[in-house]
Order: sequence, then C-alpha cells, then structure tokens
Amino acid sequence: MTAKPKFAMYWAASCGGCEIAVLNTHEKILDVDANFDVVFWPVAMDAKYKDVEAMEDGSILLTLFNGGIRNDENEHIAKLLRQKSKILVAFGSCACEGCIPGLANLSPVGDIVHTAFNTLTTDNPNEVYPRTSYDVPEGELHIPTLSRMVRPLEQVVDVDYFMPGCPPESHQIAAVIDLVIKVVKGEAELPPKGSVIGCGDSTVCDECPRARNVKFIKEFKRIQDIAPIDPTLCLLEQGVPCNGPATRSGCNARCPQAGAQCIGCYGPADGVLDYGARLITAFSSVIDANTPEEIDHILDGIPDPTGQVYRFNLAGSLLKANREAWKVVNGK
Amino acid sequence: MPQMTDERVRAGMTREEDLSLLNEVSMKTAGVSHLEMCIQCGTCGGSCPVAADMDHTPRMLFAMLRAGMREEVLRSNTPWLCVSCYHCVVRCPQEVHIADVMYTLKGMAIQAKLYTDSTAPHFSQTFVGMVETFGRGYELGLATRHYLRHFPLRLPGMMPMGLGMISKGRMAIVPKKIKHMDQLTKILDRAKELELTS
Amino acid sequence: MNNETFEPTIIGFTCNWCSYRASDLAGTARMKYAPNVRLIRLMCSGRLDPTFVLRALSEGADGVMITGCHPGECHYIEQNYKALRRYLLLKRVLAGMGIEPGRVKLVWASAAEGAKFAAETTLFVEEIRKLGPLNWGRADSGPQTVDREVPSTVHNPSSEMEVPA
Amino acid sequence: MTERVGVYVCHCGSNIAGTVDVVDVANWAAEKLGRQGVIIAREYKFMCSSLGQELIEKDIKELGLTRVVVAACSPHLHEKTFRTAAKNAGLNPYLVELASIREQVSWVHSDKAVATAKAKAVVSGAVSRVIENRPLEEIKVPINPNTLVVGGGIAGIQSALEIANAGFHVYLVEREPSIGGHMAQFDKTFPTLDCSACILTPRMVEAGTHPNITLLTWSEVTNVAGYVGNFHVTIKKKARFINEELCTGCGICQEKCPKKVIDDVYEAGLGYRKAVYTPFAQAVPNFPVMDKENCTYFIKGTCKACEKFCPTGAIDFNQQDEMLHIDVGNIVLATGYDLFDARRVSNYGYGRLPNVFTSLEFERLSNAAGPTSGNIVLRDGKTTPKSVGVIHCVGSRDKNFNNYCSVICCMQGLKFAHLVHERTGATVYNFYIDMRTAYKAYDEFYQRVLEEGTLFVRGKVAEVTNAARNEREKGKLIIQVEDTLAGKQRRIPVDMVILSSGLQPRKDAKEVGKMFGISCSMDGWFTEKHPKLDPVSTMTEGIYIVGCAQGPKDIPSSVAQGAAASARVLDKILQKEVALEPIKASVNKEMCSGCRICNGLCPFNAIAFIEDDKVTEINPALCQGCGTCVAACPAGAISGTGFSNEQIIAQIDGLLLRNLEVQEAV
Amino acid sequence: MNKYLLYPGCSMDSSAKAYMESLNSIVEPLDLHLEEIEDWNCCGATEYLGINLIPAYSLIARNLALAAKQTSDTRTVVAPCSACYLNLAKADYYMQERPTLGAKVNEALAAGGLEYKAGTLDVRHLIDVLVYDVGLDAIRKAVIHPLSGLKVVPYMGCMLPRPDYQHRWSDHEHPTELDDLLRALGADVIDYPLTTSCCGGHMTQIGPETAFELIHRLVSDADERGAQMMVTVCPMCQMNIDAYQNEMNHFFGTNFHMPILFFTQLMGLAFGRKPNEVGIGVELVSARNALAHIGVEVPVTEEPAAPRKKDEGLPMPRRWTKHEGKKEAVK
Repeated sequence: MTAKPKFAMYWAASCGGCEIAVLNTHEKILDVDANFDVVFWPVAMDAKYKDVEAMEDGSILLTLFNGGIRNDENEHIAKLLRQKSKILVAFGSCACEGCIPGLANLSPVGDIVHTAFNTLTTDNPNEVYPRTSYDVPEGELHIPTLSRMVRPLEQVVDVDYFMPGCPPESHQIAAVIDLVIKVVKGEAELPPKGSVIGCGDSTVCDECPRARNVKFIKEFKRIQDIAPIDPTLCLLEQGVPCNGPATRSGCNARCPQAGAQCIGCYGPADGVLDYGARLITAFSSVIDANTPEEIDHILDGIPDPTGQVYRFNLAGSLLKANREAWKVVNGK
Repeated sequence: MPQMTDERVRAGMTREEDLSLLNEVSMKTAGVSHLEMCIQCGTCGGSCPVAADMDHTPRMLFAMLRAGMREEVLRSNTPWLCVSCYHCVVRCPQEVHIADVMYTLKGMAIQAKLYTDSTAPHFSQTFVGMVETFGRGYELGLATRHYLRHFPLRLPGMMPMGLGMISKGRMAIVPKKIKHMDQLTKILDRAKELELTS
Repeated sequence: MNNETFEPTIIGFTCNWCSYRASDLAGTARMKYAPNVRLIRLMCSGRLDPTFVLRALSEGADGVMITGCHPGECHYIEQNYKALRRYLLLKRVLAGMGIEPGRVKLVWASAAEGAKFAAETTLFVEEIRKLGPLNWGRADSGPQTVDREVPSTVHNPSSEMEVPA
Repeated sequence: MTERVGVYVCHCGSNIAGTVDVVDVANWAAEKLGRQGVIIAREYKFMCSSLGQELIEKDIKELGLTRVVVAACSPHLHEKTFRTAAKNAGLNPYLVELASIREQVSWVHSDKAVATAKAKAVVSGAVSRVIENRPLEEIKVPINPNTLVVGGGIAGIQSALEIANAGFHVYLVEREPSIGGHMAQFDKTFPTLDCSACILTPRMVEAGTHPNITLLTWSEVTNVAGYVGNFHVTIKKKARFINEELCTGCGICQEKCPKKVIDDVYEAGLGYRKAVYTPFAQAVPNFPVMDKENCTYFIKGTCKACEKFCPTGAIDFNQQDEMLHIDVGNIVLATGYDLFDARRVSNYGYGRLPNVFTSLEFERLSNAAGPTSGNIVLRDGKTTPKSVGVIHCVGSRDKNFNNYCSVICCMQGLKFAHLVHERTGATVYNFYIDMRTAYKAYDEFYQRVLEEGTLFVRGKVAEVTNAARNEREKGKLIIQVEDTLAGKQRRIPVDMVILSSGLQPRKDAKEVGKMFGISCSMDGWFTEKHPKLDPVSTMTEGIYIVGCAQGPKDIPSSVAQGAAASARVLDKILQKEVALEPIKASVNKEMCSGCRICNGLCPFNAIAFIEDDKVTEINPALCQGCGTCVAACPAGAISGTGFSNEQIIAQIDGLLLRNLEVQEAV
Repeated sequence: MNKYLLYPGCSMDSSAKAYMESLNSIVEPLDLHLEEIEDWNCCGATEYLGINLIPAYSLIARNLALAAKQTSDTRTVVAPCSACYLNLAKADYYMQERPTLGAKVNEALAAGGLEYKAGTLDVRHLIDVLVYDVGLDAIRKAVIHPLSGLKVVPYMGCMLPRPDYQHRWSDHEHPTELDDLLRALGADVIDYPLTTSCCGGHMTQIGPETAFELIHRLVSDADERGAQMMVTVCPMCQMNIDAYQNEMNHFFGTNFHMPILFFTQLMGLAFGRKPNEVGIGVELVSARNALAHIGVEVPVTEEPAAPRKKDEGLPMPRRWTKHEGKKEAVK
C-alpha cells in the first residue's frame, strides 16, 4: 500500500469556527482520514512545529490554512507551511480577506493592546502590559509579537486557492474534499492556480429566493426597525442595507433566507479589486434623491458605513487599514 | 484687473494690494454682495423711495465704485438716506445685496470721516452707545439726546408728541438693562478686535 | 515634510463632455494652473467607480478630484447625480479609514468653464498642500500623534514596511 | 503576451516643445517604459501632418506595433486622425491612445522641468492604459426612412416640408387642434412687418395637404423606444369627438354651441371660444375639437346642440383616445416655448392692474382677427390709450426669474411701439436695459421707430403702480424707473403698459427631454450637441432640436434651424445605415445575480431585466456608453468597452508611475 | 399645542406696548405658547450694521445663541417686530452663506461663553406663525365679534416680506398674508398698493423731511382709498405713522387723521376682548371714530354688499401667488 497523501490544517488569527465547519461535514471527515495522512492539525491532534520543520519541502499535499496573520508566529507558520505544502488553501474569510479580526485594522495596534489590557472591563491600575520576552529560571520565554496590522494570507505567502466564507459552508467543504480525493485518484483535475473554490460564480442574490424589482430607496433602516418586514421581498428594496448584491454566492443565501440581511462573509466576486467599493456603489445606486442634503439624510441611515462595507474585507481591501493603523510604532 | 470673486480669493489668485475699491467694498460686506455683477440697469434707483433726496442713485454709486472714486462715494449722502426697505434688493436682476452694501459704505465713511452731514452717523453712534451700555434700546434717551444735538430748534415742536408718548406710557423714563451686560460687553469687545484684524 | 515645499500628486477624473472640455478650454486659453493634477478622461462622472479613487489613494495619490457636468446638465441626462450619490457615501467610508474629507473633492464644471476648472484645480492643490502628503501604505504617513507609550508587545517588523502585493 | 508599443511625442511646432522637453520625454519613455512593452519612442515636429502619420503607419507595418500612444493634443482634436492612420496600417483604430500634453501640459504650465515631468506621467498613464485596450468594431444599424416631427409651429412645419419635399414620409404631431404655433397668433412680424397669417397660412396648408405628410393634431407622443434608425414611437391621438371622415369643417357646430369659454391658448386669455372649436379661421386641419372639460353635454348630460345641427352627422360623443404606434428612423423636436408668466414680476402688476398687458395679449389685441378686431384698447374694451409704456426684459436677464436674454423682446417691443403709434397715435415709451437689435435689417427698424417719435428710457422699470402722488398721476398707471442716462428717478404716468415678456422652456420640457433621451440646459432648453458647430443635433443620435425648443430665437432663425435639421435627417436617410461608437456596456450573464441594482440607472432604457433567466441584459444599440452601470454593478458583472476597469486602473497606476521598476520622483 | 421662543424686541415694552398687550390677549384663544428668550438684548435695529460688521452680527447672534441653548421642545424663534425678525433671520442666513463671518461671530460669542451654529433655529415673524401654523381656519373659529364694516388697509411694511431669506412669504411686493388674516376677522380689506412701501424707518430721526414725504404717501393713498384705519405688523411703522402724523400734517399743510393699529389689536377685538385689554387708547392718532364703525360694544349689522356690476371688459388673468395651486396655508 502506497503512503497516503499528507494533510495539514492550521489556525492563525481566527475564531476556530472554520475547524468546526470542517467537523460539520459529518461522515465526510472519515473520508479525510481514509484518504489522507493527517500530519499537522493543532486543534485536533498533538504536533510540534519542529516536526513540521523537519518535513521535506512540498511533502504535504494539502494544507487548509485558516486565520489571518496577526503576529510573528502566524507569519512564521504561514511561511513554513507554504514551504512544506504542495497545495496551500487560504481557508475561510480570515485567511482570504482578514474577516472580523481584520476590523482591528481600524485602530493602531497600540490602541488595541491598550483597550484589551486597560479598560473598564480590565482592572489594571499599575498599567502592566505583557512583554514579548520574560526571563524565567528556565531561561528566556518568548510570546508572539503583534504586527502592525492583520494581513490576509496572500499578503504574506503565495496562495494556491482561496475558499471564502465565515466559515465556509460544510457542503462546500465536502465538495472540495471530494474533488481533491478525485484528483489524488487521477479522476479529476485541479482548477487553475489562484482560483476561488467552494463557492459560486455570482453573488448572493443569485441564490436568494426573495422577489426583486427596480429599487428606489428613500430611507435606510435597520431590519428590526421595519415592521412588518416583507418575508418574500428583497431586503435592500425594503431599505435594509443588505450586502448580498456584492457578496460572492455559495452559501445558498443563508442569511436572507433566514430573514437577516447578508453581511458579506463570502467576500467579493471574481475580478473585484475592492469589495467595499462594490457596496458603496450598490447602496448609492438605489438612493432616490438628487440633492446633497437629501442624499446625506438618507445615508445617515447607515450609521457605520466603513464597518458596513468592510466588515469582512478590510484587511484585504485596497486601503487595507485605517491611516492611524499604518503609522509607525516605535519598537521599544 | 479681473474681478475678485470668492472663488478667486479662495484659489489665492488675488492679493490684498490688488483690491480695487469695488472689491474692497464687496469683501467688507456681509454675505456675498455680487457687487461686481451690476449691469447698471437702474432697478435700484428706480425702486428707491428716497431717491429724490439722494445726491447719487445707488446705481451711480456702483458705477463710481468701479471707477475707483473713493472720496466721492464716501462723501455721498446716498447710504445715509437708505431706509433698508429692500425693494431694490429683491428686484435687482443681478442679486446685488444693495442694502448691505449701503451698510458697508456707512461704516467706511465713518472710518474715513468722510460723511458730509453728521446727523445720521451720530444717530447710529448714539443708538449703538445706548445698546452697548444697556443691552437694550432706550427710545427716550435716544430721541432727546439726538434731537438736542441735531434739531434743537425742532425739539419744542416735537414736544407734544414726546409728551404724548410718555403720558400714554409708550416711552420709558428709565432705561432697561439686561442681566448679563458683562457677557455682552465681552462679546462685543472681542468682536471689535476681530473686526480690526479682518 | 514641510507643507510649503510639498508638491502633491493628484488624480483628476473628468467627464468627456464637460470638465474634460473645460480643461481643453483652459488650455486653449493658455490659463495657467497648478501642475499637480493628472487627468483621466471618463465618458461620464457616472462611470466613476469608487475603486478608482481607492486605487489612486492607495497607490500614491495625495488627493482625488472628481469633476462632472453641473446638476441638470449631464450629457447622459442624470448620471452625474449617481456620481454625487456615490461620492457622498465614499466620503463617509473614507472618513472611517482616517482620510480627511478634503482629500476627495467633487467639482461641477461645464465645457464652457475653463476658468473655473483652472481655479478649482489650483484651489484643490492648495487645499491638499495644506493637508500634507498622504503617502498611503508607507510607515511615515499620517500625523504623528502617538500620545501614549506604546506597549512593548508591539513592534514593527521591517518586513512589513512594504506589503507584498 | 507582451504588446509592442510605439510612443510618438509631438512638438506641435513650439506649442508643446516650447514648454516640454519632448526629446527627454521620448527618451524617457523608451528607457523607462521598455518593460511595459514600449519598443520605440520618437518625437516629431507635427505628428498630425501627413508625414507624421506616415511615420506611425510605417512603424506599425515594419516594427509590428500592436499598440500606439501619441502624445500630442487633446483627443477631441486628433483622436480620429491617428485612429484612421492606424487603420490604414492595418491596426485596429481603438488600439491607439492619445496623451494630451498640449492642452493639459504645455499650454497650462510655464516651468519647463515641471511640465516635462508631468508630460512623462501622462505618457506613462497612456502607455499603461493602451496595453489594456482591446480591438473594437463600429456598430452599423439600418435607418428607417420615415421621420417624426414633434411640434407644428413654424420650425416644425419647415422641417416637415423639407423632408417631405425630398420624397420621404413625415409624421407631424401637434398637441393643439391646429398647426401654426405661436406665429399664428401674431399680427405683424418684425422687422419687415409682414402680416404673420399671410406668410404662415400657405405653409400650413402645404403641410396639411402634402402627400408625404401624415398630420396628427390634437395628439401627443407618449412613449419613445429604440434608437437611431429604429425608433418605436407611441402617439396618443386624443378624442376630438368629431368624425374626421365626415366633417367638412363648415363651422355650424361652433356657431350653435351655447358654451363660451375663455381661450387661454390661442387668444392668450383675452378672448373667448366655444366648447367645440377650431382655434382660428385658417386652422389646419379645419375640423374642430370638442373641449370635454367645458362641453355642457359632458358636464350635465344634456345639450348636444352641435349634434342636432351638424349637417353631416360628424359629431361622435363616443369617440375614445387612440394609441398609434409608428416606426421612424429620425425625430425632430420642435416643441417651442412658453411665454414667461408675467404675474411673477408682481411689481409690474400684471394680473392686479387691469391695463397691464403681456406681449401675447397685445399681439391678439392688435390682430385684426383678434377679440377687438385689431383695435388697441384698454381692458374696458373701448378706451383707446393716449400713452403706452413698453417694458423690456420682463422675466429675462433677471436672476430672480430667467437668467438668459430672450432674444426677441427688444425687437418685439419696437414692433409694439410702431403698431401703437400707427394705430392710435399715442405717446409710446420703451423702457430697456440694452437695446439688442442684431441681425439683418433689425437696427434699421430701431431707427425707424426712433424716427416715429417713440420715447426711449434706458432703465429697467422698478414698478408699475396705481398709487398716485399727484393729480397728473391720478387714474393712470405710473411707471417708476431710474432714467439711467439722466441719473434721476422718474415717474411716468401712462394709460397702458405692455410687458415684453420673455420666452421660457415648455413646462414639460424636462419630461419630454427624458422621454426622447436628451438633456436640458440649466435653464431648461434642450441641449444641442455643439453650441456652434452642431446646433441642431443632440447627444442622442437621430434626435434633432429646432426652433425655440433649443433656445429663444426669432422666426428666421427657427425656419433656418428647421431646414438645417432636415438636411441632417436626409443625410442619415440617404446613408441607409449608421455607424455607432463601440463604447458600450455588456453583462456577463454567468456573473449577473439579477440583483437589479443597475435596472433603475439607465436613462436610455438600454438595461432590461430578463424575467425568465433572472438576469439583466443591455441592448447595445440603446446603450450610449456612459458607463454608469459598469461602475454600479456590485458583482462586477458589467464591463464597458473603451473605458474598461482594467484600462482605467492601469492608467491610474501609470499616471502615478507605479509601473516603473524603480520608483522615481518626477 | 404651538410652542415658540419669543424675541420681543426693545419696543414691545415701550413704544409698542399695545402690540405686546394685544399679543398677550390672543395667545390663549389660539393655544399659542410663547416662551421669552431669557436676557435677550437689542438686535441693533438698522443702526449697528452701518458701523461695525462683526460686532453688529455678534450682537444679534447672542440672542440666537441664548435661544438655541434655551430651546428643547421648539426650534422656532418668533419675533413680532419686523426689524428684529429681519436682523435675526439675516444673521442666521449670512453666517451660513459666508462661513468666515460665521466663524468670526462665533469667536466673539465664545468670549461670552456662547456659540451658535447657523441654521439651528427657524426665525419667523409673528404673522407668519399665525397664518401658516395656527391657520386662518383656527383664527376664524376664534372670532366672536367680526369686524364687518371696518374699512382697513393692510400695511405690511418693508422689512417683513423682504429680502425673505427663507422664502416664507407669498410675494415680496404684494403679499396677501395680512389681507387674508384681516379678512378672516371679518374686516373690509381694501387693496392697498403701498402695502410694502417704506414708512421712513429711522429717517424720522435723521432726515424728518424725507420721512414726512414717505408717511404722506402712505397716509394719503390710504385716505384716498377710503380707509378708516391702517393695520400694521411692525412697531417702527406704527410709531412713524402714528406719532409723526401730526408733524407730517404740519409739514404739508394737510389734515389727515389716519389711525394705525397693530393687527393683534384687531384680532383681540374680534376675539371679544375689551379695547383697553388690547392697548387701544395709547395711539396718538385716536382710533375711536374708526372703531365706532364697528361699534365695539354694539355691533352694527352687516349690510349686504351691493351686487357687482357685470364686468363687460376684457377678461383678466388670475392674480398670482408663489403658492399658486395650493390653498392658503402651505407650510
């Protein structure tokens, strides 16, 4: 029996939901075990970085990398896994475009640390902050150093495929696993490098069953402020800033089907340089007003426009981070 | 020299020393005066209820501003006769803020001490003095002081009217004063400083 | 950098029918204006995709000037209103990214307004000069207003100075 | 694939070379933009000369250039020249890009170093962009030889006759019951004082009887679809309640109709008509229409006097509005003007002071066929005025009302002065700001009126009042004005005031413009393609504007424009097909999610939603190429030729010199 | 409930105290709630503007700043005096039109711990509020004693309808708000072409001959048209025409007796108030004879108006109003 191809999965700056989503494929997970030799998956099995470092370059067939790059440890492992893997997949929204952790890019990293360690919820009267190295009897202890901003995987290493979603839908994961197995067996071919996989070609509206008409909006509102909301009509048409029109399909329009607006976790469609720009243009296109005052009044209905259009995509956008976050930070 | 519109000023295209008289007046006027837009149609002069007593119609004054006739303009009685009825302002086809320009010219004339008849400037100054002292207008004080100064001979003729007003309770004998006069004084003092720097 | 010696780089978007012709007219009339704006001709201000503005700012422009026909005078009837709507939302998003509202400006200029085009260009350059360089994506960008000691957990790996594309 | 790019920098004599170091720009492009594909960069004295063009053609052929950048003047000047050159050399013309370094660089900057640096950036932008250009082909569409003329005033009549006489069919649509327009209301026309009816009526009759003209009066266009060569037009033919087949136009119904109505249109509110009426005796066609709103039968259910007396049984109370659908290749809009509502200038008292009249009222008053049979009298209907004031610029040249000069009012005011003088011997005053008597024989007319003794006062009238200050003013209208030449305010008592009211766009001009896909200026007039060189075309191919719909003008200019538009229409018809610029948007159906965000964005109705496929489609023939939908598509599913995202992004990067290997501060 | 901030202006407790008294008499029947701006100061009338620009606007703006601070349940400031109304409205407008002016004025205000953001408040005149907020219907309903038979000329004065920064009035030259209101009270309203002509303003102080000429024009035309009294909305107009009428008669050798009352006084009478409750009796040109025409205590029965002779002349166009097509109250 020839050795099974090797599989790895890693969890950088992310919430862990992606791992759950993989487990959510139910018995499909057994196919992974049957077809692959799982060599590195910190959340599921014990393994040491040095084991990976010892592997031959390119010896892992498939690595699903989830999470963005937030610190030097993330960066180190990303580079390491790139070196050791044949196929590196940016798995999930964090790895693809920064996702929710990427929203940290709206603030300078110093502020974030300050907020985390010295706010109302953290009693820190002596202003004690963690350090990157501690002297302990056993020697010097290092903890990872935060980088200036969160970066999607692609901004750090070369990525073969992108699999969006927060998390990727389990049926899409199952399909991708199936595909790779078929490729291993020589029954199928891999898509061109750089492809976005495990998703549709269009945007969420394509899968959304709600009825749609030409839209003219006089007011943007939160969904809970509209009563009664029409369960069969396009949410944007009812004034809810739904991110569906600009968000890649593949989730079966889960949120709109459940009565909530799309928040954009599948990221932009193919060829789009900036996801936020697509939403800016989508929302402004449906505004039914011609004077700046009236338009501004309507726009007041979107209280946090930056968060609205870059909820998942900030780190992967053209501007990547707030100007403050770009600032140099003195390393002392 | 090109007209100095606000646009040009904002673009830094005109310097202080380039200001023509017309532009100087325009810049000193509240709001956007549109003075440079005058087409000399005479709507203002035709509308003015007191044009007959003016030495120049407002239109002529604007032509004189263009011609740079500073002294003649500031000596003119026209601004002092303006009754602020705004007929010319709403009728002007070029939206020139004529009444406000008249206020500006009064101010400039006082500064240059070029007015020929002191009645009106003194009345304004007396009035302003009352306001700056009490925060409110004081009609009796104003009327008597003003008439004593400028129409002493006419004062007796006006007495029945004045007495009538007082006896009917329509003229207070003592002035009213606002509570926070100190605050108003501070505001006006600061405003005067700002006026000088602008 | 000293703002007086700083020469901003600005990308200008023009409408083929009005503002581009206004710039032609300014040229024909030999009106002199600030040389900092580099123009891109679109068919209509309605063509302006916010991506273009974001791209210009992220690739080194210090400001973006968007120009189009006066409201009610659009060559394509009403598309400049659509540009206006996008512009107003874009400004709000940019504010959230820490970009001063003055860095992106919408100006209406008809084909006959060469003088206005020239004046507005010069004015905008001066406004941007006052704001200083944007230098997006460079570490030294932005006002240096770190007002508290930065915790030592944070450092700035030199590899981050240039973000890989 | 690497493109082979040629860069050509023009000196334009010293126009460019005087301020830009063109040699440096060319050398720089060859050196620094080589990685981008620039294989040759040349400079030349005059690129647009035939020698310059040959240079490019030769390089395309010999060096196998696949892209060309010409750094010269504005694309609006010579884009076509260089595209043609490329075409001649076998290169698709849309693979040529112009970098404007004259209008945008050399002419507007003075410092040579700064200008040269900017020129480099502009060239760099054009090189980056041209690499993303794609070959495009012009789109050819056939032309339907029928033409629609909207509006039956003198401009529309002229236009229709010219086309019909050339042998092509014309539909002439008029909103009112008769063609003729404003000109039919006038008595005399300046400056020659021809009788308006005498010169207009033969044209009306000719239009009414022309075999190539289908006359549709009492009708309005309600919908326009399609594009040049292939317009589909819907026309509402309003019910006349008269059977046109049976009616002989004898006029008995009008005589017998018991209902008198103030005629707001033809008589300008100064006279009466019946509920069933033809607006005037020479109306074309001469069938009457029934005014449903005022007809006693329609109001109360009884009367039918007209029906009883009609000798041919032509009255039909059951007639319904009819919708006609016609196909035409070209459309001429001659929708005319509305008279400025003089009541808005409340200081002139029109509507409050009886003896203040508008220009159109005076036209009717002085017209022999008018309500007073041409007697110029006061509102009491009998008193002849002894003094008359004519006020110019009413509602015109006034930021409170209309900013523009209405062009005709000065001459009209002079004409009124002449007529009053001739018919009543009254003293006439003309109050004006500037006397505008340009054009042939106009100033001569001014001289004539001066000679007749009309008194001219230079000053915009401040007010007309009936508040007398003395005996001389009692019972009169007092015109208060600054006589700006005398420098004094004057009050001039007169019996009658005539307001030379301005012209303004039709109330519904904006909606009409939208329906036909053309735009209006800030003032509301239809916008021509070029104010000087293309005054009757519009930005929408196949739609032409003539007469006062385009802006205030007199009769000779309206007639000239009517004829000019016909020449343009005939030109199109004879070409049999028309080429459209290939700058178009298209939808990638795979990517389109059917979100319908773009659906409300196209003013040309080029965007349609296909219900069955739940995707959006763009009709390339209707698309005008503005690109708004391209920028709007949230899925990035719409792309635009000629101005694609790739082209523009590349140009941005190029202009910012991000395409250079080593960044240089320019 | 209609709640407003009141800026009375200096004359309201002296020369125009009849205005104030009569205003107080109509607030209750019309359910008007007027809260006086605390510690307001003079608006500078037409005098301060001609001396110093920034101080003049700062003086006005202090009132706006105080009002904005005081207000919680209304943003409308009501001024019964036309000059005050104009000054307040003008400062608000120009501070927006010329942001540099706004900034300077605020700098001055800051010296007194105040600030005002232009555009925060709506500045309106009393009659504007009565006609467009309260409405003529409500006024009609409150009338107990119609003024039938009282021939009045409505005198709006100049500073009220002009320059009209906020486009509040039906017309700049011949506004009909006062006419409509007086008609609602039942008075016989005479068309008065001089309704917005100037009363002379401060010229009574600085050039009496000029002022007398203007007063003469107004009074003689009103008299000519058979008016029994003039009705005004402005303390300055009332003062000039009332207090200086005698001097004017002297000057021209005429003998006019043309009383002039505030419109609120007539409203009070129509609402059933006693003459002394609405300040009647303090005018120098007595309104007693004029009011006798309506017999304030014993109302005269209305005579049916004579049928109008049929107009045989040429038809007239309808009279124009900016609010054409809408009914009377449009705001």
